[in-house]
Amino acid sequence: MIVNGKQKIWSEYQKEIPDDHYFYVRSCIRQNFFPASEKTFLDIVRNKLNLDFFETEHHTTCGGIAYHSDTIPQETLMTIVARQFALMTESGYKNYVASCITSFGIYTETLETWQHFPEFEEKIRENLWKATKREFNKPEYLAHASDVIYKLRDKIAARAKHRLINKFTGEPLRVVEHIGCHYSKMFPSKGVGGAEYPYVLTGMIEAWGGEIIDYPERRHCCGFGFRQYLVQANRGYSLSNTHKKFESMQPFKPDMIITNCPGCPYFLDRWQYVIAEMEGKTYGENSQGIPVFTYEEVAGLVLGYDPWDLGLQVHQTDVEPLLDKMGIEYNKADKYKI
Amino acid sequence: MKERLIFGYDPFVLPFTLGMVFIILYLLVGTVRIILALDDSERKLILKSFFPLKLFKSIKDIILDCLIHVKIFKKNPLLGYMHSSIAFGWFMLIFIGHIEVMIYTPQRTGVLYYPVFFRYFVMETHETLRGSFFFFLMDLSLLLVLTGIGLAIFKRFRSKALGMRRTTKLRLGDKIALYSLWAIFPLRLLAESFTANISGGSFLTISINHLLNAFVTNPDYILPVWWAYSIALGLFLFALPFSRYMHIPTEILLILLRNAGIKSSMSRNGYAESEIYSCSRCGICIDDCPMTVQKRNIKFSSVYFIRLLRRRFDESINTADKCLMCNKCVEVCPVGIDSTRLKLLKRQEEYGKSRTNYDYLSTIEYSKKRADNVLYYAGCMTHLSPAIYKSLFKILESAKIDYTFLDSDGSICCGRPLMLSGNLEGAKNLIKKNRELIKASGCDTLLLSCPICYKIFNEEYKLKGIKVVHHSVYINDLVKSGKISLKKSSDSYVFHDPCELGRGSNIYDEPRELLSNSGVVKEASKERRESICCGGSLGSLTLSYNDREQITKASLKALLENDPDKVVTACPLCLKSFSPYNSKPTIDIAQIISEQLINS
Amino acid sequence: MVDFGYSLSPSSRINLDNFDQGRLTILSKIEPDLIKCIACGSCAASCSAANFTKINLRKVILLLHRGLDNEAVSLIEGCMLCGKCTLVCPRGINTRNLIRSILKTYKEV
Amino acid sequence: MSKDVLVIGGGPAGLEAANQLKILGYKAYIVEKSEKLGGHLAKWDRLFPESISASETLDKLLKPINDISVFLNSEIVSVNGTDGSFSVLLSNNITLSVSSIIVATGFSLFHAEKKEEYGYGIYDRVITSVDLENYFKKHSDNRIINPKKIGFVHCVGSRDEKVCNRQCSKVCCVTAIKQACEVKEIFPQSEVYCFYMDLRMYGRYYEDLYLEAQSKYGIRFIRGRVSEVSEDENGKLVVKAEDTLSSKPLKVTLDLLVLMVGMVKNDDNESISNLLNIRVGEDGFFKTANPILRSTEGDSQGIFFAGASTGPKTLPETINEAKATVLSMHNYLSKQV
Repeated sequence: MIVNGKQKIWSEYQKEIPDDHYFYVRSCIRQNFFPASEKTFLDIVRNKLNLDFFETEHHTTCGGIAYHSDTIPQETLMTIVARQFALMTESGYKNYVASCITSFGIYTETLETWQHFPEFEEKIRENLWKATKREFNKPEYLAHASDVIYKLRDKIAARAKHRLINKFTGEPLRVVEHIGCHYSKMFPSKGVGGAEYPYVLTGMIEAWGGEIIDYPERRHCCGFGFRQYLVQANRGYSLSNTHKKFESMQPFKPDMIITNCPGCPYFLDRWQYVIAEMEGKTYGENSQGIPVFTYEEVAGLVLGYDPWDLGLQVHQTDVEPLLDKMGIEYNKADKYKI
Repeated sequence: MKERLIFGYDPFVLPFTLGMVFIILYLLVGTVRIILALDDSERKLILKSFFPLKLFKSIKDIILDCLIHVKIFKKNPLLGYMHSSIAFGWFMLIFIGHIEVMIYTPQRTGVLYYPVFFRYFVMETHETLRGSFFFFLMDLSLLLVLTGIGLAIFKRFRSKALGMRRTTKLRLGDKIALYSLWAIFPLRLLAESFTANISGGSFLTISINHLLNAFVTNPDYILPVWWAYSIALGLFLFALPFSRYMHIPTEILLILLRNAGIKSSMSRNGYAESEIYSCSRCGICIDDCPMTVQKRNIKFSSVYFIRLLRRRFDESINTADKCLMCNKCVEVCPVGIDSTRLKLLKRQEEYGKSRTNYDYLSTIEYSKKRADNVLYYAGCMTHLSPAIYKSLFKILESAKIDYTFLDSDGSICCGRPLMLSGNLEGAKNLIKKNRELIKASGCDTLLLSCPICYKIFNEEYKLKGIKVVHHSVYINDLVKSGKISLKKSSDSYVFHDPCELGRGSNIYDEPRELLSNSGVVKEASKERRESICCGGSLGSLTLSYNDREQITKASLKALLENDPDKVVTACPLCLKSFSPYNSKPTIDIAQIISEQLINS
Repeated sequence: MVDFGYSLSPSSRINLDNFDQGRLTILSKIEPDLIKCIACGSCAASCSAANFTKINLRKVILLLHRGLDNEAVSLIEGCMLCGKCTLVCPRGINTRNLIRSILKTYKEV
Repeated sequence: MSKDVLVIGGGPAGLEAANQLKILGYKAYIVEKSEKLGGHLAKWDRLFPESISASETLDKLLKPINDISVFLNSEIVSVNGTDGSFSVLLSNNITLSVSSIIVATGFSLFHAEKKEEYGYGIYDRVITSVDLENYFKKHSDNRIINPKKIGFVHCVGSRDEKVCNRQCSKVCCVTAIKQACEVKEIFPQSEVYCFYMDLRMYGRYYEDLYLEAQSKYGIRFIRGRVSEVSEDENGKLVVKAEDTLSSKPLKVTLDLLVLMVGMVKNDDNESISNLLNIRVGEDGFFKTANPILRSTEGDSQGIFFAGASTGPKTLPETINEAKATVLSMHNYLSKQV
């Protein structure tokens, strides 16, 4: 692996990420999967770094899941998106940041489509007006929440209580980074580092002391794939995808996985359990799984949040092995507190 | 007349006698082994064959083939004379020898060595007419043999003169037998000449005797020469089973069995064994094998195949797989060994068990309208040369004959190629299904344009009440019966006899007769039963593309000998093989005729 | 092991890394021209038996080179050895004996 | 009417054109932007299909050049005048007045880094066809250490709209097969795979080379474009493609991957076309006056083309075109008085 080769590519894919003043929209499924992640994100940017992140209870789903499950047409989807933009406009913001990768993809897709087919945008403005009597400006900057953390990675590193170092060996922790497909595969220029070698998570890990490992199936989808998971008949494919990734990363002995997508951590986490039950196979050390985290959770750990406040107890694959490696104190009993 | 030695024995007879005893036992055992390997039905056939009529035929064949060697005469008179002079002359020596014993020393009848060394033991005056008659006959026969031997020795050095380009290599056994064979008769002449003044002799022996007495006076020289003569005989007899000359006795058995109507059913045992031992390794088949246009392929000719079989070597399968099965070697074999059949049997023993299944055939059904009288089956190969059936149909239409095209949308193969590959079991499946379809059509004539199909439909399908006919014959009949009329063209043709049609099915004249209606038919340098395979034969399994190319070119060379305008054949495979290399057009007979039709 | 009502679906991917070329080597010794195939498909197109079966020699040769032996052999089931493919092969491969040799090498009786 | 002619580009086309000009009694000036003559030919070891030595070929081209004035490391800055009299200012402040200009600017090799998924410059054992030729010349390259399994990827940067090159580069197929055979000569034990989309063996003896690659060298051909490359834990390359002939995805682990980089237009074609007031086609190569009847002429008077400046060409085609170009230029100038 020639690192400066990668750096060369990274330098070619740098996107502009504003420092402050964002309109923040949450993800539907993360609310249930890893509810503490978004809470942590807002806590970090607002209270730890005193930045202005506004959110409103009026925003809805972006429609992505319905869209990718072929249950609503693009026009409907775009009208929903337009409404979110209207909310941003009404609350006087220009920078739009989404917590969800799929949403991020949807917003990018929508804006790109409008750029190439202005008449389409007009139609949507019309729809929105008819439906809600609302108007909107397109965001000046569109970011994914992980872009923001990437931007703030050094500030976070500066305040770090723990680093991604194995305290037993003193070696950097070996981290697998998994990027949500909709982050930059569709529009490489819209993601930090592009589509083939995205840098957004790698940047955080490097800043926080860890070591990124690249493995053959790195680019592979986590297995969610919407209809693949949602329809039980297809669920085997979803599982097989994840299985393929783990088979491929195992030889590299990763200590942890970090992700920037709602579905990915969920499936990389839950499917490890299913594979263990189904095939009797585990991928971490001493027949445990490989702990899977959202980037907010990792940032939280680095900044010294209590693991259980970060909601790590809802993970299906135990996180304790990693906490021990990082030398993080935790109270076993608290894991099960309500 | 009286015996020189009362007790009628001298140790010098031992080598011959032992040899004789050995060979007789060997032959007995061999014959018994062969008979035992046959099954009951075949044994019954043998018994039947001893009825006078059949027996008479066998004896005739034995005399013609084993003594006179007519077949070899056909190949080359000189070669024929060589064989028959030795065989017949020697036979006479033995035959007359026994008569002499019976007449002069009846008490010695049945003593193995007596007829052979008669002159040593018995003194007889040749003054009596009877005596001189026998003396004369004996000397005459001896002379006959000696001329043959002379030729044989000459042939060793210049085989071409006797019409053979290539002969087989000798092995140790052959050499011993051969040289002792060469020695026997000169020694006999010498021995008898020595004793001629005591036991008498005729024009040959007496005169040499005088010659000898001129410088050899001491009678002690006599015995060693008789010893030498006996040893030569002994050596020959002992070497016989390990040499090619085993064919001399075995061929008799072969003829008896063949005339009894027995065919080989295993590649090595039973009848096959008698064939294998009857091979004189004369090598006539080498020149005639199409593969031997390339020197490196000589090793694949039948004579060497049979030698591999005889020694039970596994490589024999490679030769069996290589063979084109054009059957030419069988046609020319003076002993009449069906080596093609042996190769086929060898393949069956190797691949007999079908490794693939033909269940899908059962789902196929006769989909055509009920056939008119004539059912045409193109077969796989003709489908690659549609010009053939298009022309054929044109002819049929002009003859106002209704026909049905059985496999217009693809065939089930006739099974011949599978059979040739040694997969008999598989072939049966195809035959069964095709027979069903043909029966279902309700036709009374099955018309074929592919000799490969024709042969198997003819021989294996057993289509009662249905006439199986090849288009070359069928069209010829149409012309003869005036159903179609042809205008003559100025073209000259040469007709290539496809292996399966000519040697395979004995159809030589009809195609030529047919062609003569539309143009001049020229001769090829090798044709009819001597026609050279086109090289495309499905008979060969392992022959490479390049080897085939060489054969095709050789075959074409023979066809173009007399510079015909067109090369005509009656087989889609030959057509495909020739076309790329032929400087002249290669055309199927049907196409030629269709172009000469006069439409009434 | 727990049954979740779904399971790992087998991968259709060809993995050339675990491809044992033993039998292919034997076959190549018998018919060296095997590797001259240019996948033109004439053999499959001209096949008599293909009217009734899945026979496809082009694919057989390919699959043997990908280590998918069973699938390959299944695609010559029912070959009648008529030899049409040999006549049409532009690379002069002795396809007829090739088929026979494949059956011999890959299919024990 | 001046007999001076400017040849832009010192590659095979430019050199051959200059030679021909000399023979016809013209005075040729060669302007070459790089520091030496020979163009891409100088990078090559042996030439398909009969593996003739590239260096010897180049020497033969250079031999007659000795008395022709060559400006290295220089480009044209401005061109004034038209129709048979141009005054050209070079970057080295020399001004030439010439009666016509031959554009023999050739092509650029595709930058393999642009196909990010193949990881050139990122994975240690991914090299380009040029690197391999260099290895054949120098016999040393720390990325090539007795490879057991080697792959060739055809059409890298060719027939690929994602990297803005729709054209076929014409020479890569046969070059790949040439190199595959050469590499097998050096590493007889290795397994060599060619990943191709189509094998375009259109030229004389190309098919023979292909047949030899199969039957003599046992090169394995896989019809399908490589989708992505990655490194496994031992630093070997995991290559993925579809085996389109069996319609199955395929994976193989290799020790060396060679990217057959294609021919693409030069970045300065645009500026040159402005200076000379000629046009470039959609593919970025120069547009000729008539693609069939006047393929060596530009559509403004006195401007001519030779070689790959008007699209991918093989060496013999380039050399022949250079001859043809000079002839049509000669005819043009003879009409001017």
